[in-house]
Amino acid sequence: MATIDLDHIYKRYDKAENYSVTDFDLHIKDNEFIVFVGPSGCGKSTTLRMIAGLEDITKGTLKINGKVVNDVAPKNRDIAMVFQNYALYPHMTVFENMAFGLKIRKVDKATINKKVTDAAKVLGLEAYLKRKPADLSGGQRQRVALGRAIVRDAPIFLMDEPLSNLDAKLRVSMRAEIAKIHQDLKTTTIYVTHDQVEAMTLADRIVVMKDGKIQQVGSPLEIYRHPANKFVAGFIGAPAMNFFNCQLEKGKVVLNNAFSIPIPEGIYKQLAEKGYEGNEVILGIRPEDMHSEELFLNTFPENTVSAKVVVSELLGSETQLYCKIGDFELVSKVDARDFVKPGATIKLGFDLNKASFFDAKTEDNIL
Amino acid sequence: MATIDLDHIYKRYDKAENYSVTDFDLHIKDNEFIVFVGPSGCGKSTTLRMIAGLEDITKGTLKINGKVVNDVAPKNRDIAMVFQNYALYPHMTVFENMAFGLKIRKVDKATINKKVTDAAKVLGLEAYLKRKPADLSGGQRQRVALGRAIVRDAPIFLMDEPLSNLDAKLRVSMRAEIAKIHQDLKTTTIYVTHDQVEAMTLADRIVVMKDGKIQQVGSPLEIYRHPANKFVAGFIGAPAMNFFNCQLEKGKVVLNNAFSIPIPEGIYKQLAEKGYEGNEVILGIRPEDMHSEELFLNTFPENTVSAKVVVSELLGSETQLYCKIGDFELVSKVDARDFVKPGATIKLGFDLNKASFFDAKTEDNIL
Amino acid sequence: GCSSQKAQNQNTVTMWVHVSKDDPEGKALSKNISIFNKTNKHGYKAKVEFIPRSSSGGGYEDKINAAVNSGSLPDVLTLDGPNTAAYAHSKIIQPIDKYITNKSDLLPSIVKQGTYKGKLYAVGYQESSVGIYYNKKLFKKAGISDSELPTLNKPWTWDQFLSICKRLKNKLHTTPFNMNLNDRSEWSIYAFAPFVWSANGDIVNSSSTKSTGYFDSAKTASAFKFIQELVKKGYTTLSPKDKGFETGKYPMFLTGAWEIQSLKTQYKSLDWDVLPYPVSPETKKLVSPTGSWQYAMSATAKNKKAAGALVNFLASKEGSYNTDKALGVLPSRKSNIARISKNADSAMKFLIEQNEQSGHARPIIVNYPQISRTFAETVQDVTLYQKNPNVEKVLKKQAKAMQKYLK
Amino acid sequence: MSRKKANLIFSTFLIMMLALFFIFPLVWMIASSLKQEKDIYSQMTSIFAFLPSTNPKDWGVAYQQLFSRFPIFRYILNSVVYAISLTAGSLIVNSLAGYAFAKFDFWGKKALFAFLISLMVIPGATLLIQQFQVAKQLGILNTMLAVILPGMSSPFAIYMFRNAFEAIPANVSEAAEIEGAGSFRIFWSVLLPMAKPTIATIGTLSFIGSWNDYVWPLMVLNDSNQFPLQVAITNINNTQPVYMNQVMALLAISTIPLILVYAFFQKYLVQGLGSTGNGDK
Amino acid sequence: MKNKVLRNQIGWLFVLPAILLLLIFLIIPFAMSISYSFTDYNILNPDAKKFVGLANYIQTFKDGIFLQSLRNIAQFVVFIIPIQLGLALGLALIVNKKRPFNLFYKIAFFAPVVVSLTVTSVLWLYIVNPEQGLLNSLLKIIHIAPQPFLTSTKQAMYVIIGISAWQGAGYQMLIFLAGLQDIPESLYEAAELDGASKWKKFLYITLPGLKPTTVMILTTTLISALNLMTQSMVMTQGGPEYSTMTPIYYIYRTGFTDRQLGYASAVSVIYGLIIIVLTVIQRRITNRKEK
Ligand SMILES: Nc1ncnc2c1ncn2[C@@H]1O[C@H](COP(=O)(O)OP(=O)(O)OP(=O)(O)O)[C@@H](O)[C@H]1O
Ligand SMILES: Nc1ncnc2c1ncn2[C@@H]1O[C@H](COP(=O)(O)OP(=O)(O)OP(=O)(O)O)[C@@H](O)[C@H]1O
Ligand SMILES: [Mg+2]
Ligand SMILES: [Mg+2]
Repeated sequence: MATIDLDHIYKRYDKAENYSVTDFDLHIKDNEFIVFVGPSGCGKSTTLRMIAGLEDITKGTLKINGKVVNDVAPKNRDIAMVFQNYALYPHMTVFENMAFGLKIRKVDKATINKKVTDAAKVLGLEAYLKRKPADLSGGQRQRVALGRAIVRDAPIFLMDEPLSNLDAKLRVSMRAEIAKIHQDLKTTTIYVTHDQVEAMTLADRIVVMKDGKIQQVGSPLEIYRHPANKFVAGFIGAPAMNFFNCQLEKGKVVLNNAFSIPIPEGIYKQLAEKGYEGNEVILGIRPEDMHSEELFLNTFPENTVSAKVVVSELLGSETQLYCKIGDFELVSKVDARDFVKPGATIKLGFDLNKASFFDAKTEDNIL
Repeated sequence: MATIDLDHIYKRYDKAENYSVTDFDLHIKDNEFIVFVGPSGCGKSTTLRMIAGLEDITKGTLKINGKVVNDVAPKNRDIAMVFQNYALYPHMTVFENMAFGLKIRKVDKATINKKVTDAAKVLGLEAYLKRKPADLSGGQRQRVALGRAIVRDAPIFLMDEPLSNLDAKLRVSMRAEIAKIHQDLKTTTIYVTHDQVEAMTLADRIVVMKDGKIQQVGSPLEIYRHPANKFVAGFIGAPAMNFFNCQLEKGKVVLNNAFSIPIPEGIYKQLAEKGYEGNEVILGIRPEDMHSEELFLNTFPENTVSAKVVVSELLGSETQLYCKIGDFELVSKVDARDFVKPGATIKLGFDLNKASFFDAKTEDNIL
Repeated sequence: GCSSQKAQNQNTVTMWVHVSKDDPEGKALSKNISIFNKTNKHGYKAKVEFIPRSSSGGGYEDKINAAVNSGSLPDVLTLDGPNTAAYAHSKIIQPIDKYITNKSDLLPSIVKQGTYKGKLYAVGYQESSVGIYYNKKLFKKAGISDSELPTLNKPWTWDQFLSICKRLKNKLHTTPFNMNLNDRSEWSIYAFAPFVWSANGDIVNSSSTKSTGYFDSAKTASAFKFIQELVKKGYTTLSPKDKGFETGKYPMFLTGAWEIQSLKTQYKSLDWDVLPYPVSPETKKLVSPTGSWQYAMSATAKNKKAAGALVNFLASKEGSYNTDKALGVLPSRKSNIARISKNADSAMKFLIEQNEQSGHARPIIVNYPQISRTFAETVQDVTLYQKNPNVEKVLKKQAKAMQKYLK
Repeated sequence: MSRKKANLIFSTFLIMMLALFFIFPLVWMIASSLKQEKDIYSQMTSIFAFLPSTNPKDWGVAYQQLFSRFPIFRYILNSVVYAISLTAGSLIVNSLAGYAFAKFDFWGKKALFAFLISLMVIPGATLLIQQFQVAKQLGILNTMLAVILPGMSSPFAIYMFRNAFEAIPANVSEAAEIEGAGSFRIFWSVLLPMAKPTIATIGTLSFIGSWNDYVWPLMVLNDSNQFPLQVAITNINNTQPVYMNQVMALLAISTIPLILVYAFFQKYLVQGLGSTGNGDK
Repeated sequence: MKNKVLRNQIGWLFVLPAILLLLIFLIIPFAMSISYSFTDYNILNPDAKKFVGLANYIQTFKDGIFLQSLRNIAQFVVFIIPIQLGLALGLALIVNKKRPFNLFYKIAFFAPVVVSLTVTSVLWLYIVNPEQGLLNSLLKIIHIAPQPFLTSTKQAMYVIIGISAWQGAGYQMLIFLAGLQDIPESLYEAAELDGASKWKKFLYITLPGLKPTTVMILTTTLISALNLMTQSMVMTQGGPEYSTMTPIYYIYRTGFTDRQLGYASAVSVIYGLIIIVLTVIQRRITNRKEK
C-alpha cells in the first residue's frame, strides 16, 4: 500500500566527520519486502531511521507514495517500526506497550483488546501481558517490541533486527509469522537483519550495504549467485566464499604452486574477451561448491585439489572443513558423512561452473 | 582455572509466582566451554546472573573452585561477563568502557593501553575508541560489551548472547576469536546463545533448558544425535526435526494412511523389548534425513513416501521443502540441485537408521 | 436604586486590624463593631478585616505597606504606637483631633504616643506595662524577707537590686534574673529605655532632632553600665532559656502584663508576684514602659465623618473598656482604671498603678524602627562586656549612628 | 552469614542514631503537643521531653483549646486547596517547560535557559511589594489565583525536569513518535510517567513551599475565611501569652500532612525507573 | 530539514506558560526593583519618591553593614556548600538502598525541612545554650571548656552554618535521590563484575551518573545559601554585632523595617549582580571539569 523512494540520500551525524550513509538510491515498490544486510556499522539503522523520520536527511529526497516527506513528522508518516534496542516504555505493562499506538489512534477498546491478545498469542507472550518490561527476559522484550509494531497495521513496516535475541525455533516461527503478515496485509516492509536465512527467505530484494553505500540490490538468488563484487560475494553465504588471487593462463586458473584448474569454456570465453587472459583475477568459490564426493571427483579429475584439513566442524547434517592448500586457507562444506579428522589430507573438486571471477583491482564481478 | 558447581539451584524472582529456574544441577569442569540454549525466557540469563552473583539464589548452593559462594559479592568472584543488554557505561568512551575493569584492578597504564587496543583491533573497534556508546551502532555497542569482558582475563567468562547483533561474517570471526581466547586462556566459559552454529562449534557441552529446567546436558553431537526427549530433539537443529505420532506395527512405523515404513532390525528389537509393539510412538526424523536423491530412493524403495511440496525455499547450497503427506506437515532439507516448484509432488526417502523414537506420553527418547 | 447604593457605600467604613478574629481581642472588636453598627445614628456600617501579624511585624505591616504602595488602604486601621510619627509624616493617616471626644480622660502616655507635631493622629485603646516577676519560694530560700521587697513608692535602687541578685546567685547557684536580653526586637527599647529615663538620661531630645548629647550623656551611660554590670556579674544571661522563670529556673523575670494570664492558667503551682522597676540611685525616679496599639484614620478615608465616628467609638470609654476587659490589659482611659482594677488581681492592679504613676511613652520619631534597632544594638554591645568594656565609647558611636536617622 | 548480620546490625544502629538526630524536633513537637505547657519546659532536659504526658488525659487538652480558638478545619481546607492547586499547576507548567528544554531545539533555547538559571538568583522575599503591585494591576487580588500563580513557575523546577527528561533515552520517545503520538502525547503518556522521581520531588517541594507560605497569602487576601493555616500558626505564635503546647499542637497539625504528602510521594521515589526497557541508556 | 527546525519551535509553546508566569511575577517585579533603585523610594511615602541617580549605589559601597554581610555570607557559603552537599549525598545514599526501617529514615532525614523553624530554633537554642546547654555538657565530658556559641561574634556564624546544614540537607537529599533513581541498575552490575568496590562504584558510576543532578544542586544550594535569611532572623537577629547579618536579611530589613525601598532595591541589584557573577564562575568551573 505504499511505495518508498530514496533519491540519492546522504546522512552525516552532527558531530561525526564522515557520512554514515552515502548516495543511497533505492526505489521500493508497493508491497515489496526489502531486506538490508551489511556489516555492523554500515548504516542500516541510520537509513531506517531516516525513513521513519527520526533522523534528518542531510542531502537527497525521500518520497513515500510519491510525496516528498523529508519534512513530514514521524507521527504523520504512518510507519510501524521495531527498534534494534527495543525502546519499550518501561512504565507500561506489556499490554499497554502494545496497545499504546492504537490508543493514540483512538481505536476502540474492544478492538485494541482483540488485536493485542491476538498478537500476544502469536508471539507467545500471553502469560506476560501484565508484566513490566524490566521483568522480562531479553527475548521476551524483543517480542514485545515486535508485537507493538505488528498490532499497528501500518502500511509501512520497518524492522531493525527484530529477531536477534530469539532462539532458532522461535525465530523460524516468527519469521514465518512475519512473512504471513506481509502477505496478508501487503505491507511494504524494510527489514534489517544479519541472519542470512532470514534475508534469503523473506526478501523480495536484498540490499547489501557497506560503509554507508549500496553494494548491490537484487533478489536473494541473484545476490547469491551473481554477487556484484567481491564484498557482496564474501558477505553473503556462511561460511564465506573462498577467494584466490589467481593467474588466468591458457584457459586455466592458476594459483602459485597450489592448483591449476581448467575453466569451463563459456566462462573462459567471456573472461578472455574482457582481456583477462594472462592477467590476475580473483577466483571466488563457495564452500559448498567444493565437493568431496567420489562421483564428482571421478567425473572432473582435473578439478581436483589436495588439501590438508586443519579444523573439521560437524554441524548435524553437514561438515565444515577448514583446510589449507599450501599457504592458502579455504573452507569447504561437505556432507556430514564425509567427516574427516583434522590433519588428514582430502581431495576437493572445484565446481568452476558455479564459481565467480572478480577483477583484481576493482573487485567487481567480471561475468 | 576454575570449576563451577551448581547444586540443585532454584530461583524465584521477588514478585513472580513461579520459579524461573528449577533444580538446576550442573558441574562445570575447569576450562570447560559450556553453552546454554533454550527457548526465550527459559532461565538462561537468570542462571548466568546467579553465577555472577547479581541475583540471589533462592535455594541450592553454588560453588566456585569448590568453595560455596552463595554469599560472596560479585566483585569478589572474579568473573567477566557480557550482558545481554550490553550495560555500557554511558558517560565513558569506548576506550574507558573497556579499560574500566583493569583500572579498578590497578593494572598499570601501559598494560591497559595495550590490552584495550589489542582487543579493539580484534573487534574492529579501533576507529571508535573515543566515541561514547550513544554514538555507536547496535553491533558496535555489542562488540564494546564483548571487549570489556575480554580484556579482563578473568578465570570465568560468562557471555549472554554476545554476538546476537552482529552480521554473519563478523559473527564467524568473533566466534573464532572467542574459541581462540578460550583455548589460549583456558578460561572456564558459560555462553548463552540461540545460534545453533555457535552452540555446536563452541561447546564442550551444551545445556538445553526449558521452563527453567535442564532437559539435557551433553556434547553437541550427543545432543544432536541422541536427544534426550522430544523437546531437545525439536529444539536443536534447524529446521526442526519432524515428528509423527505413529503406531508400531509388526516392525513398521505406521502413520494413518500416510506411510508405513519398516524399522531397521536392531532398532526394532529395542523398541519391541520395551513393549512398544502395537503401541503408539513418536517418530522423529530430521529434515536432512529425508532424501530425494535417486540413489537413496532406489536403495530403500520401501522407505519412500510421496509428499506434496507446499513451500520451497532455496538457501544457496540447499533447498528446504515444506511438504504435506496427507494432513501431516513436514520439512525436508535437500540438495539445492533438487529444487522443486511448490505444488509438485516429490518422493522422499526416510532414513530410519538416523531417526529417533519417543514415548508418546513422557516424550522421552526410548532408545 | 443606584443612589441609595452609593449612599450605603459612602456610609461603609472599612477597617483593618492586626489581630485574628479568633483571638479574644478580635472577638472584643467584633462585638464593638456590631454595637457601633447598631447604635450609631448616621447609619454608618463598619466592616473589619482581620490580618494577624507575626512577631517581626510581618504580615500586617507588609500588607499596609503594599496597600500604601498601591493606594488601597482602608478607612480605619490599627497601628503600633511607635509607628505614629512615620505614618503621620508620610500622610498615611490624618489628624483626628476633631473627632475624638473626652480627650482629657485619656492617659497622658496615650496622648503622647498618638501625637505628632502637636496634632493627635491616633488613639490607643489599651496600655501596657512591664514589671519584675519574682518567685516567692526562691526568694524565701535565698533568705530575702518580705520587708526587703520594694514598693511603688520605695523601689529598689540599682545598687540594691544588684545586691539582691548577688544573694540570690550565691544561695541558689543560678542566674537570678532573666530580662530577655536575647530578644533584639522592639523589646529592647521598650523594656530598657526606662532605665535610661530613670537616670534622667535620654535617647533623643524632646523634639526628636538630636541624639548626640543625649544618648551619649553620662546619665544615659549610667543606665547602660547597670545593664552591663548585671551581665558581667552573671546576674542575668544573654541566652535565657524559654519559660525558665515559669519552671522555677530563674527567680526574677522582667516581662509584660501578658505573663499574668500565662502564669495563672499554665503554671498554677508557681508562687509569684510583681515588683516595680529598679531605679537609678541618683534620681530614685521610677519609670516604666508604656505603649500600645492604636486606632487611626487613613488619609484616604472616603467618609471622614464616618471613619472619625468609628475611631472615636472604639477609643471611647465604653469601646476601650470592652476591649481591655476582654483582654485583661491595662486601660487607656483614666475613667476605666477603677472599673478594670475592680475585678483585676493584685499583680494587674500593681501594673496599672505603676503605669499611672510612672509610665513613659517611647519617643515619636519618623525613623523610629532604626532608632529602636540602634538602641537594641547598643544593649547588645554593652552586654558583650569583654569586647566592649567601655560603655561611653559604645554610646558615642551609637549616638552618632542614631543621629543619621534624625532629620 | 553472621558477619553479614553483625554488619547489618551495626549499620542499622549507626543509621538509626543519625535518623534520631534528624527527627528529634518532630518527636519533641508531637510529644509537647500532648502535654501541659509547664511540663514541656520542666522536662526539657530529660528524656521525658520526647515522651507525651504520662497522664493520657492531658493529650487532647491542647488540641481542644486550639480547636475552640480557631476554625482549624476551615484553615486546613484552605491550605490544602492552595497547596494542591499550586502543586498541580507547578508540576504541569514546569514539566512542560522542562520537556521543551530537554527535547526541542527551538530558537533561543540556550539563551533562554541561561536566563532562566540566572532568574534563580532573584531573591523573591525582597520583591513582595512589587509583586503585590503587579497582582493588583492584574486585578486578581482577593482571589485564589493571586495566592497560587506567583509561586507556580520556578526556574529550579524547570531545571529539575529538564535534567530528568534529558536522562530518558531518546529512542523511547522516538518509539512513541513513530506510533503516532504528538509532542504533547509523548510528554504526557511516555516521558512524564518516566520522570516520576522528579515529579515526586518537585511535588513535595512545591507542596511544602505553598503550605508554609504565610506573608503572601495574607497580603493578597482580605477575607479571613480564605486564610491558610499558616496564618493561624503565626498568629498563635505571636499573640501573648503564647501557649507552647497549643503552638506545638497546631504545628503538629500543620506538619503531619506534609509528612504524609512526602511519604506518599516517596513511593514514586523508591519505585523509580527500575531499569529501562532495554537497559541501554 | 527546515521543517524539523520549524517543528522544534513547538518548544516555545511548552515553555510559554512558565515563562509568562515568571515574566509577570518575577521579571517585572525585579525590573521595577531596578527602577526603584535610582530613587529615594520610601515604602510609606511612594508618591514622594525622587530620582536620586546613583546615590543609592554609591552609598552601598560605603555601607559597613552591607559589606560585613557580604563577608558573612561568603563565610557561610564556603562552609555550607561542602558540608550540606556531602551530608545530603550521604543521606541519599543511605536511603537509596533497601534496608530495614527505610521509610523511617527517609522521613527522619527530611523532617527538619518540614518541621517549623519555631520548633527547631527552640530546641537548638536549648542545645547550644552556653549555660548548661546540651552541647556544652557534651564538650565537658571530653574536657573542652564551655563555648559561647551564638553569643560570640566568632562562633555565631558557625552555629548557623551547622544548623542550616542540618536543616537543609533533607531537601537536597530528596533531589539527589531523584537523580540516583535515574542511574540504571545494570551499570552497577557491570561495574561490580568489573571488580569495583562500593567506593569505586560510587566514584565511577554514581558520581558521573549524578553529574547533572550535582551541578544543579550545587547551583541551587549556592543560590539558596546566598539567600540565607530566616535562620539569622529567627535565631540571632543578625547579631551579635552583625556577625550573622546576611545580605538578604539586610535588604529585607532596609526595605521593610526601615522602609527604604529605594536603597534596598539598589542593594539587592548589587547583590544580584554579585550572585550572577558567582554563578557564572561556578558554572564555568563545573563545565570545565566536565571537559
Ligand atoms: N526481574 C524479573 N522479575 C520477574 N520475572 C523475571 C524477571 N526477570 C526475568 N523474569 C522471568 O524469568 C524467566 C527467565 O528469564 P531469563 O531472563 O533468565 O530468560 P532467558 O532464558 O535469558 O531468555 P532470553 O533468551 O529471552 O533472554 C522469564 O520467564 C522472565 O519473564
Ligand atoms: N548518534 C551518532 N553519532 C555519530 N555517529 C553515529 C551515531 N549513530 C551511529 N553512528 C555511526 O554511524 C554508522 C552507521 O550506524 P548504524 O547504526 O546505521 O549502523 P548499523 O548498520 O545499524 O549497524 P549494526 O548492525 O551494528 O546495528 C556507524 O559507524 C556508527 O558508529
Ligand atoms: Mg543497527
Ligand atoms: Mg536472556
